This record gives sequence, C-alpha cells and structure tokens, in this order.
Amino acid sequence: MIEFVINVVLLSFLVLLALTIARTKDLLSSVMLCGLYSLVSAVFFVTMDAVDVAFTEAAVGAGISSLLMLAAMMVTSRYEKANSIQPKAALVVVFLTGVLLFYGLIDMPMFGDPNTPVQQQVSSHYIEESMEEIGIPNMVTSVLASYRSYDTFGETVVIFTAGIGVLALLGGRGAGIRKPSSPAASRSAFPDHLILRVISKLLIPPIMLFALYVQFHGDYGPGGGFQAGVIFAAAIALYAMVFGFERARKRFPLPVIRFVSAVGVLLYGSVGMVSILNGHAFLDYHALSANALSGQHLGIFLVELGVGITVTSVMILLFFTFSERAMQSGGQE
Amino acid sequence: MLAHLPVLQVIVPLMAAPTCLLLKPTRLLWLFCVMVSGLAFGISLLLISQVIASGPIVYELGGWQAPWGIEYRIDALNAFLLVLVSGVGTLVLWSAQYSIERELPKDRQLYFYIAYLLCMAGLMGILATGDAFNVFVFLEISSLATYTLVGLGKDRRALWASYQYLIMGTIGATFILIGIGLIYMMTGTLNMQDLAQRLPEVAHTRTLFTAFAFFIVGVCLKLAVFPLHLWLPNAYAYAPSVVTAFLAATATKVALYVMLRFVFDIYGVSFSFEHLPLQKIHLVLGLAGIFAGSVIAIYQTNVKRLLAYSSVAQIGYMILGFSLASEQGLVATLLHMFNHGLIKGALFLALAAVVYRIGSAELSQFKGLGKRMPLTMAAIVVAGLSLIGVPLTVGFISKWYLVVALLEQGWWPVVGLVLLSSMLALIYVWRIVEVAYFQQPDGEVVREEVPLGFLLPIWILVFANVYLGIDTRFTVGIAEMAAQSLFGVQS
Amino acid sequence: MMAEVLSLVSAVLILAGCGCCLIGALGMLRFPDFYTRMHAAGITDTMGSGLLLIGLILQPESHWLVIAKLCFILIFIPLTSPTAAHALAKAARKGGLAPLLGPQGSERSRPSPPEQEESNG
Amino acid sequence: MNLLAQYNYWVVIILMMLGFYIVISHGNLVKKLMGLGIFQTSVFILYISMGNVEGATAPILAEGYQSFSSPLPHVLILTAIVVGIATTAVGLALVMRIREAYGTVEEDEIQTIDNAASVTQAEVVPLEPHPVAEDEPKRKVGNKDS
Amino acid sequence: MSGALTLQLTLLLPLLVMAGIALCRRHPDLRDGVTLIGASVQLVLMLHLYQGFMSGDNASVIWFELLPGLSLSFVLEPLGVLFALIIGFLWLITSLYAIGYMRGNKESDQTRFYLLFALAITAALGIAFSANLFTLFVFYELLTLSTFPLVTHKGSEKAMKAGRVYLGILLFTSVGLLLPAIIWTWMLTGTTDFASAGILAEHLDGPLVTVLALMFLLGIGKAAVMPVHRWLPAAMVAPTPVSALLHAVAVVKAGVFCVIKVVVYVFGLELLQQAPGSEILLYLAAFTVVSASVVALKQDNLKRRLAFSTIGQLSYVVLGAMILAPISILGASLHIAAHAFGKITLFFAAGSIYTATKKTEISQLNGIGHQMPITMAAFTIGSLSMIGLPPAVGFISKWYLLMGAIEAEQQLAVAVILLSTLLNAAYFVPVIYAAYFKPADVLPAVRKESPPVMVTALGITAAMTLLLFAFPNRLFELAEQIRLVAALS
Repeated sequence: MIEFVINVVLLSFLVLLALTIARTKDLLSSVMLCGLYSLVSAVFFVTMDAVDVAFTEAAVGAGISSLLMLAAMMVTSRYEKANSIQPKAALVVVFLTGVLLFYGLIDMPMFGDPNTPVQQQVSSHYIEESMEEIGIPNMVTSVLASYRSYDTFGETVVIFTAGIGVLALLGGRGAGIRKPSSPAASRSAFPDHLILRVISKLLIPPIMLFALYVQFHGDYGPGGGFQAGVIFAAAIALYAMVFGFERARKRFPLPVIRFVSAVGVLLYGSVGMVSILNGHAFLDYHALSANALSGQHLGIFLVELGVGITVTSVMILLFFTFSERAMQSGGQE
Repeated sequence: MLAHLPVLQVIVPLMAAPTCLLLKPTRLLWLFCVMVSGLAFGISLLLISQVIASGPIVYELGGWQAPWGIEYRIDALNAFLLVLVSGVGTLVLWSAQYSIERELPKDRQLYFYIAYLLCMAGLMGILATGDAFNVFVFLEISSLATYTLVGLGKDRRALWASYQYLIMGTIGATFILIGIGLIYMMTGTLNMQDLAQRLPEVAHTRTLFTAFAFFIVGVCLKLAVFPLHLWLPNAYAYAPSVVTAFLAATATKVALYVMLRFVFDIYGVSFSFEHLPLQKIHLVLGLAGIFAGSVIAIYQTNVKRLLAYSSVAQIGYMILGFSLASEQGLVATLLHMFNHGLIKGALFLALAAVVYRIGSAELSQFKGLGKRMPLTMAAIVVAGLSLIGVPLTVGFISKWYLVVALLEQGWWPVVGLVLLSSMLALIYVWRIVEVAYFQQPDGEVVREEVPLGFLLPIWILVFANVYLGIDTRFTVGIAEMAAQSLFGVQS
Repeated sequence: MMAEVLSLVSAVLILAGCGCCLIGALGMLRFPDFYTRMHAAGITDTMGSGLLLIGLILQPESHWLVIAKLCFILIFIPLTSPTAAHALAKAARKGGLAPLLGPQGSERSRPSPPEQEESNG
Repeated sequence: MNLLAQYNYWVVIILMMLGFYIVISHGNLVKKLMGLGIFQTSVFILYISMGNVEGATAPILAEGYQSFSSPLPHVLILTAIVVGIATTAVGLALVMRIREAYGTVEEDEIQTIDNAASVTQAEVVPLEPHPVAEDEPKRKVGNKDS
Repeated sequence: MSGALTLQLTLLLPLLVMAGIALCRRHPDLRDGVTLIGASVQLVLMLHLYQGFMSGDNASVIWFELLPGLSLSFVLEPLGVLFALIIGFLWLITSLYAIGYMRGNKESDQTRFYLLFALAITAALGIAFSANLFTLFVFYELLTLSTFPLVTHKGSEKAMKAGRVYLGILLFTSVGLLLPAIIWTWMLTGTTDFASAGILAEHLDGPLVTVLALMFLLGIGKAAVMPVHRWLPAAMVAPTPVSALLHAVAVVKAGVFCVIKVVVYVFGLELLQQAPGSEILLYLAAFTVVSASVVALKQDNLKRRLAFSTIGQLSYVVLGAMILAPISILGASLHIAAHAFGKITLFFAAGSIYTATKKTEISQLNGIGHQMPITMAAFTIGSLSMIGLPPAVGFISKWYLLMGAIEAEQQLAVAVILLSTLLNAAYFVPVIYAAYFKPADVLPAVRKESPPVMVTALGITAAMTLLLFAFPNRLFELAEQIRLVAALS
C-alpha cells in the first residue's frame, strides 16, 4: 500500500514536471527541471527495485546531460521564442500515439504480477542460475557483463561514437570566424572563489575514490563501469570549472583522453578476441581461466574496466569540447 | 577461425574504428580503412558461400545459449545484404580518399573515417544479429555515426539536415524500443527465434498489435517511407558526397531488412497480413511514394536532391513488392534492395566525382560535362538507365520481378502505374543527360577526368550493374532462397 | 526496549526533518526575491536533510554499512550545500541581480532564476 | 479488468505523449532535445515497471530474499540510458554548430534563412583546399586556442 | 563460315567500326574510310549470310538467358534476312552519301554522328535477327536511344524540342504499350520466342486478341500508324542522311518489320482472322494511308512532304499485314524493300538539292531539273516507285498488296490502295512537273550538281529501284519463303 502511494506521488510529480517543462519558455529553468525530472525518475526506479538504473539515471540525467545542456545554453539564447510552438498537427499525432498506447494497455499483464512472461521466461533463468554460472550476487551485473555482454560492448561503442561525433562537429578549429585566442578559455569559470577552490580541493579526492569504489564494487552492489565513469568524469569537470580549463587541459590533454577512450573500447574488444583466439566464442569468459567462475570474474572485471575507461574519457571529452566551444563562440559575440 | 566469421564480420570494423585514432598520416589511415572494409567484404563472401552450402549459421556470443545470451544468425537474407553493405562500403571508401580531401578540412578527416567504419559496423551488426534488442543497440551505433557523417557536410544546411535526421531518427528508434518493449512484455524473451515461437500464443492481444504498430512506424521513419521521408532529401543532398553514396546504397536497405525480419520471421505472415490492413496501407504508401518521389525529383535543380527524391520513389517500389505478401513479391523486393543499392551507389559515387571536379551538384553546372569528364558521365548514364529499368541492367531485373509478382495477383492497374512511373524516372534521368551532353557549355571545355583511383570503384559498380543484369543466377538465386526461408518460417 | 526507543526517536527526527523541508518549501514560495529565498532553501538542506539523515541512522534495523554511508552523506552535505549557496549568491550578485531589501531595494529585480525548484524537490 | 492497478502504465503513456509533444511541437532546438529526453525516460519507466514484482527486492542476491525483480529490463535500460545521453550529446553539438552557422536555434527562422539562401546562391563547395589545421598529433590542445 | 558465326559477326562488326571511328577521330579521312570499309565488309557478310540461308542454314544463337524463358537470342528467318539485306545495302550507300553531305555542309560533331550511325545499324540488325520478343524489345529501345542524338544533331533549341517529341512518343508507346503487351504474352504462353505458327494460338481468343494486337500495333510507335505518327515529321530537323536512315534504312522499317513479325510469328493469321473486331487494325492502317497522303499534299517543305508520304507508305505495309492473307504479307515485305530504295533515293535527292542550292521548299524548285539533271532524274524514278508505276519496284509490291486484298475480299483495302495511289501521284507529279517544265527563277540555269559522292550514291539507289523491277527474282525467293511461313498459320 505504502509503496503504491509513494509511486503515485512520484509519478504525479513526473507528470507535473513534464507539463511545466512543456509550458515554460525559460530554457535555463527547463534544463533544471529536466535534471529534476531525471532525479525523480531515479527515485522512482529505486522504488521499482532498479537500483543500478536509478544510479545511472541520477548520474546521467541529473548530472552530465544538465551540464551539457547548460554548456549549450551558453551559446544559444536563454529564452525560447514566444510563438515558436505550433500545436495543431502535433496534438493530433500525439493524441493518436496516446490512443494507440491506451489500446495496447488493455491487454497488458498486471503490474507487479509475479507470473508475467517477463518474470517467467528468460529472467527466471538469470535469477536461479546466475549464481552457479557466474557467481556474483548482482544479477544485473552478471546479465550486463556476461549473458548480454555483447550488448554492453555495443553500448560502449555507442558512447565512443558519441565522443567521435562531438569531436567531429565541435572539436578542432571552430567552423568559420573565430579569434585565434579567446580570453574566455583561459579564465576559470569562478576566478575569485576562494571558498569554492578550497571545498573542491577537499571534495575531489573522495569523489574519485567513490568512483573507484563504484567501479569495483559493481559485482556486489549497484554500480559498475558506467556509473563509475560518469562520477569520475564529474570530478574532473568540477576541477576544470573551479581551477580553469587551462590547467585542466594541462593535466588532461585532449589527444591523450581521446586515446584513452579508444583504449577502453579496445580493451573490451580484446577480451572477446582473446576468447576467440582460445577457440571459444567471442566474449566467452570461460576462455580466460580453467575455472569457470574465476574466468567469469576476470572477464567481468576487465570489461567493466573497459566500460569505465571509455565512459570516463568520453564524458571528459564531451565536457571539455562543449565548454571550450561555448567559450569560443561566447567570445565571438 | 571460420567458425567465428559471423562475429568477425561485425567486430573487425568495430574494433578498427578506435584503432584509427592511433594512425597518424591520413593516407595511411585511408589505406587501413580500405583494407579493413575489404576484409569485411571478404568475410561476407565467405559467409554467403557457407550459407548457400550449408544453411543458416548460428553463433552464440559469450558462449551462452540462445534465449539467455545473444546469438548471431546468418541466413540467406542477411548474408545477401551483408555482401551489399560491405561491398559498396569498400568501394565507396576506396574512392573516398580524393573526395574527402576536397570536401573536408584536414582535421576532420580522421573523424570521418572512424565514423564511417562505425556506421558500417553498426549496419552489419543490425543485419547479423538474432536478438531483438541487439538490433536497437547497433541501430543506434549506425545512426549516431550517420548523424556525424551528415553533419560533416561543407554546406551549413548539412547541420540542419543532420539535426532533423537526428530528431526523426531518434523518435523512430524510440518507437522501435517501445515496440520491442511491448513484445518483450508479452513474451518475456528477446531472441528472434524464441519470439517467433512464443508470439502465436499471444497473437490476438491488443498489446501485441500496438507493439506491431509502433515498430512498423519506427522502422518506416528510419526507412523514409513516403510520408515520413522528410529528413532524407536534405540529409542526402548536403552530406559529403561519398557519405551520400554509402547511405543511399545501404542505410535504407538495412532498415527495410529489419522490417522484413520482424514482419515475416517474428510476427509471421499470417499475423502481419491477415489480422492487419498492412497490405493495403503499404500498397498505398508505396505507390504514393513512387509518384510523389518521382514527380518532385523531376523538378529538382540539384542533382543530389534529384537522386535523393528518386531514392524515396525507389523505396516505394520495395514497399510495393513487400505489400504483395507473396513470395514473388518478396523476391522482387529483395532483388530491388540489392540492385538499387548498386544503382544508387554507382550514381552517387559518380556524382561525388563530379562534385570533386566542378565543386557542385547543381544541374546548371553540368553543361558540357559529357565532354569534360566523359567516363564519369558515361557511368552516370549507364547507372541512370539501370535506374529507369532498361533491359540488360539490374534495374530491369527487379522491375520485371515486381511486375510479374503484381500480375500474379492480377493487379493490372498497379502494373500500369509502375510502368508509368518508370517513365517518370526516365524523365528525370534524361534531364541530367540532356544538360550534360546536348547543352553547349559557356566556356570551352577541356577534358579533365577524375583520378583513376576514383574512377575505378565507380566503374566496378557500373559493371556490376550491367553484369548482374545479364547473369542473374547469383542475385535471383539468393533472393529466392531468402524469400522461401522467410515464408517457410511460419508455415 | 532499546529498539523501541530508538525507533521512536528516529521517527520524531524524521518527522522534524520533514517539517523543516516543508517550511523551506513554503518560504521558497512566499519570500519576495532570490536572496531571501536562499535562506529558505538553506533550511531545507541544513536542518531538513540533517535531521532526516540522523533519523535514518537511528533506525534500529539499519545495517552498519548503511549507517556508514549515511554518515558520509552527513559529512558531505554541510560541506557542499553552503558552498553551492555561496556560489549561487555570488553569481547572482555578479549577474547584477539587486536584492529587493537594502540600499537599492527600490528597483524591481528580474524574475528569480529557477534554481529554487531544484532545492525544493 | 482493474485499470487502476496499471496506474504507472497510464502515467508512462501520459509522459510519452508529453515528451513526444514537446519534440514535435516546439520550434526551439534545445527544447526539442529536452522533449526527446523526457520521451525516452518514459520508455525507461515502461521497461522498469514491467520488470517489477510485488514485494520483491532489487535483483542482488542476498540472504533472506527469494523473489527478485527481473534483472533483464534493468540491463536493457542501462544500455538505453547510455544511448540516450549519447544522442543528446551529438544533438547538442549540432545545435551549437547551427547556432554558429545560422545565428539562431529556432526552427522557423532557420527555415526562412535557408529558403532565402536557396533562392540566391547555389551551394558550391569552394575548390581551393581548406584552411588546413596543423596535424592532429602536433595540435596541442592546451595552447590550441591561445 | 557457319551461319551462326556470320550472324554474330554482322551484329558485332558495327561495334568494331565504332571502336575504329573512336580511335581515329582525329583524322577525318581515316575515320570515314573506316566507316566505308566496315559497311562494305558488312555487305559482303550479308550476302554470305543470304547464300547460307538460301541453302537452308537457318542458324540460331543464344547469347545469354537472363531469366528462364527470357533470353537474348537470334535466329535466321526469311523476313529478317530480307530486312538485314536492305540494311546491309543501304548502310554502305548512306554512309557514302553521308560523307559527302556532312563535309559539303560542314556539320559539327561528325565523329559522334558516325559512331551513333553504326550503333543504330547494330540495333536494326538486332531487331532483324531477334528470335524472341524480348530481344526485339531490347534492340528496339537501343535503336530509339541511339538515333536520338542523330535527330538532335544540330543541337539547336528547335532540334532539342523535336528530339523530345521523338523520344517521348517512341519511348512512351514502347514502354507503355509494347512492354505490357510482351509481358502479357509472356504471362499467357510462358515464352516470348517467335514460332512460325504463332504462339498465342490456344492461349487467347475473343476480343482480347484484338486488344493485344492493338497494343502491339500502337506500341510499335516506329511503324508510325496514326495517331502515334507525330514523331516522324518532327524528326525532319535532322540532317538528310539521318532522315534517310530514319525513313529508309533503320527506324521506320524496323517498325513495320516488327509489325509483320508480330502478326506472323506471335499471333498467326488464323488467330487474328477469327478474332472479333480485328478489322479495326485494318481500318486504322487504311485511315493512316489516306489521311497521310492528304496531309502530304499540303506540305510545301520537300522533306516534310516526303515524311508524310513515308507515313502513308508504311501504312501500306501495315495494311498488307492486316489484310491477313499470305499474298498480302508477301506484298508487304516486298514493299519494305521497295519503299526503302525508293524513299532513300528521294531523300538523297532532296539532300543534294539542299547541299547544292540550299533550297528546301517545293515552291523554289522551278526548273531545277535543268540545273541538277541527275538528281532530278533519280528523284523522278523514286517518285515513280512511290506511286507504284513501272518501271520501278514499287509497282511489284503494290501489285501483290492489291492481289492480297482482292484474294482476302477486303474491298475497303482495295479501294484504299487505289485511291492512295492517285493521291501519291497527286503530290509527286507537281514536283517533277515544276522541276522540268516550269521556268527557272534564276536565269540562265547553270548545271550545278552536288558533290560527286552524293550523286553516285543517289544514282546507285535509283538504279537499284529500277534493277529490282527488272530482276526481282532474288528478292522474290525470299518473299516467297515469307509467304510460305505466313501460309503455315
């Protein structure tokens, strides 16, 4: 019952937020609301027992994507044009979509029912067998990194692709007019914030530590390469914001990070290659060790590492490229 | 190693992409990429030969059995398309070197090659996989790479086109995700074979219908079926020329493949065509697409746009064959998928050569091109004839099959329309030819062909157009094999 | 016996925390301008979160690991939230947002930035 | 059947509609991306909800628990979230470039600019080689913009 | 040398010639030399083929099979051989003439001209030897496409417009009607191969036969049966050798040839005779004959008049085919030859007049007979053949057409043939009269012939026209065989 109430409250919160986002013209507040939206949905995921997802959603939705949005906001205008909405056709389409979904809703299996196909077919195998086959308590991790590890490889590549895409579009010389040097870039976002500097100095190490914890504790609790990567990146982003991009860049030169991001993917891939070379299927961790379980452990450890590396580097990449570009064209105007 | 071909097909380019970051000079980079994609092509050939020899190949990734792990399943259908994608991909990449140097700043070329490989790998991943969700993942890889590639275009409109494509594409992908989710909800599995077995139990449910609808709409967005085609012309027109060549030849085909796979293999003909008005809808959409596309194409002044709209029309043909829900019709569709890949590949590649030389794809710039770059223009003419469907070219073969399939169903009027539409095709191809050959250029023309390395891939494609139009055993054989298997699954 | 007391205490604390949050939210809505609202926000993330955390720590059946984690949070929040508030205020000042009360209180200020929603969520 | 018990599917649908509406109705490119985010998140909620089991716990084996929520949807959504952020990143990158190229991020304005342009100039790629940035390796990112 | 080999050689030779022409495009003399040599070799091959065929070697070749029942293949049969012979003769003569003409008028892009000319020859031969409808269709389209640039040779806006009409009508009819007709046939019979008794016999009957026949007749736009004749006058902008090619050698002949071939080898007379409403076809042809002649009367431009006369003459052939009597088929095939030589003479004459005096209108031709005696003599012979008077070959063909009509008791056809003969006379005689008996505008009329090559060329064709009347038996043997084949069905 209590769960029911919480869910309802959270969900209605979400609807409320979505409505506000749809209505407000102030993009900055929309960004904030979006972050909030992700936060709330993360909470909802927790109540749905999807802790890993919640973790990720919080880190990504509330963290990185808001950050990127804000960076983009530095270039684009803060307010939306008043008359830029043309609802007529949109409403029709949306309405149709909704009707279709409601129609589909009628035959959906009961929510929370333990006998739905979702529970019966494949998942049951994971729940019952994974301990024997993989030997780590966190099923999500075992499915993610072993049963469906190929999906995760794809996921890593997706991130990598995004990094490449952003570099290709924003990286390097800005298209067209741009001052050879823009003071914005060298200036830290908060030049004279002693307090900020001190506190950040205090916080950054624990954040990184936490990231490592998340990375390597993924087998036992919520977390894993992806969440860890995002957190790690967040730490560096904080550093960059407080101590200025110049210094951040000196510490983490772009080519190096780019290289690292590639290394992550390659690490993941080469684990698969190794198992191929040992005559097993791609990403079959049994190839890594005589003992099945230890093989699985090693494999999962390595691929999670790969994911972590790639995500970290790409996130940093994104943040640097975005904010740098933002300052450049900020310098233009 | 042979046992691992299915996965290597995808993994090789996928792993090669990050490796590119380690290579310094662009030339070396190019060489590397060509070799990689060439390797992929070789693999695909081996695969198809294996498939022909000994039926579908199953490969269990991670060594986990099918419903629990992800499996790759290569049969005639996707082996066929794998050959197309890797083959065209290689040829385009081969000629990319020159065109890219012209159209991209130096510091972007690296990213171009990486994104290109990723896109290719993504497409092949979609083709190879036997897992519904894995389709989505690789769909996204290829899509993101594609947005990047399109966005690299020189013209600022490329950015806008890419953005539109991104929005449309993501909506499509999300729809597909919803579709897959609902299917999963009803069956509890993601493996295609498994799904095919479990779906009949719940075939009557409304949820499944919704899932189907969402899935089809999503794919149609990616596929640029007529009313949802709006992103395509801009994307094709403003992307770097070679990118256009690659996309036009492969991307839409792969999307169509996904549709075929789900409609025939997973849902099964009985569900798709008996419970639903799919047939009529697609018939109408197909015809509408054919005519709208062709007619708009006639009025374009930019050749790239012109061909882009013709692509919309050609997709209409495929949809038409698909809507017949007969084995013949399916053969026609499959043939046209493959053949149109060859045709458009050749045309856009030749166009890239033109752009490389005269820096524009505006029709007005084509004056006297017949003398200025005879070989390139000759290629365009031959490929154009193939596009119209003149006998002794691949275009004729697929049209012929389409017509025969239509007659089988006794759809006379449609046959008439198809023939009429090829007249329209004739008109827009003719416009190019007329300007290039029969309009006197302003200045006096000097003959300046593109470098041989550029010309060779074009002509290989053109040759393929003619050869496969004469010796149809390979294509038709495979297509029929695939069609039978698609129909066989649910019987 | 011990357990009951603990749970009672924690319950009280949690309630109190919720109360503070509520007050904060109210203030957020009622106060005239950015700077004053920040005070309200302050209540939420000092007293509000603090009391809640302590209450949770005192929950009898909570695992030691959980307690440890909660303690960490308890340490970090007092570090971060004032800093954030500080940065915000400074930024607003730099942005030329004049406090409603005070010397140049006469001129109206721009509609307050939307950070407020964030802190009352 | 008791539709109320499906309340979170209801909400999912409403959220989807809202997100979708924002995407197609708003002319501001950044806003569109936000809408996309909401749209996708609603799909995540759909997946997660279908995996949930009454009174079950998170799919992490621990003594004293028998029933777990299905882990598979969680895995799928982890991937989906990643895809989402990737798309957003690329989208934002495009938006920034568009802003630089067009000076606006409003759909209709861009359209008008393009229509005006397509009347006047035919897109011609300048034939002279591009302003070549110095090679990748040598381009020290630190001093790149100084 | 076996028939099959020769057959393929004849098909490939023009392509070789093309290669040669392309190679020595820098040196005009060499280039034209290549053309001439190629043409003469071709003629020799043709004669060899003819001999082989008469000695009963009907070779057949399959190049490749695209799909089951759909192959690109060739076979020797009387009608084809006849057509091929005509092409062989006239290619040589026309190129001879063309060289003179092109140089005389300093035309541009001569290389392209000769290239496409050769290509057109290949296409025409392909049609002549085609063993099935598919092959026929392929080469039919090839012919259309290869002759288009010739029509628009001048490249002027007028030429382009005419070119569009030409291409438009021919392609739309062929793809819109001929192709469906072929596909229909294929669906019905599962084959497209020509068979001497017709292939449709037991697959189709009733009015549908007529429909299909109509689709074929109008689909073969090159036969210029009204209402799809408009491309022909439009194509008059082309240089004279091209007009010659179009009207005498390749295009229109290909058209009527296809009609006969379809009637004989696809339908078979039997089937068409029984088909209800098949008279429509006859009426169509008859109407064309008459109306074309009437229109021709009103034309002042010489070439236009000739063009309309062509339309009329062609419809004789169609008429002959549609009378559906073996004799009339014989007549029709004879008429192909007769008209070929007669009409090419006329065009050559017109061309040489233009070359020598730049005159195009009939009203300017007063007294030209004294200026250019040879040309006008040839012209006269040609006209005689057109009208169908001895001593020109036209007489023979018309004679058999008439016989056929009478035998088949087609009074209408008889009437039409007679009437149109009068009309022909009516639009040719005035020209001749003016040329010889009207006083020349420019006095004194000096003898001023066109370049010798042209004169020889048109001399030869005129001579042929007479010779074929004198010694028709060679021609006859072939035609006889055609009659036999036709009689089979």
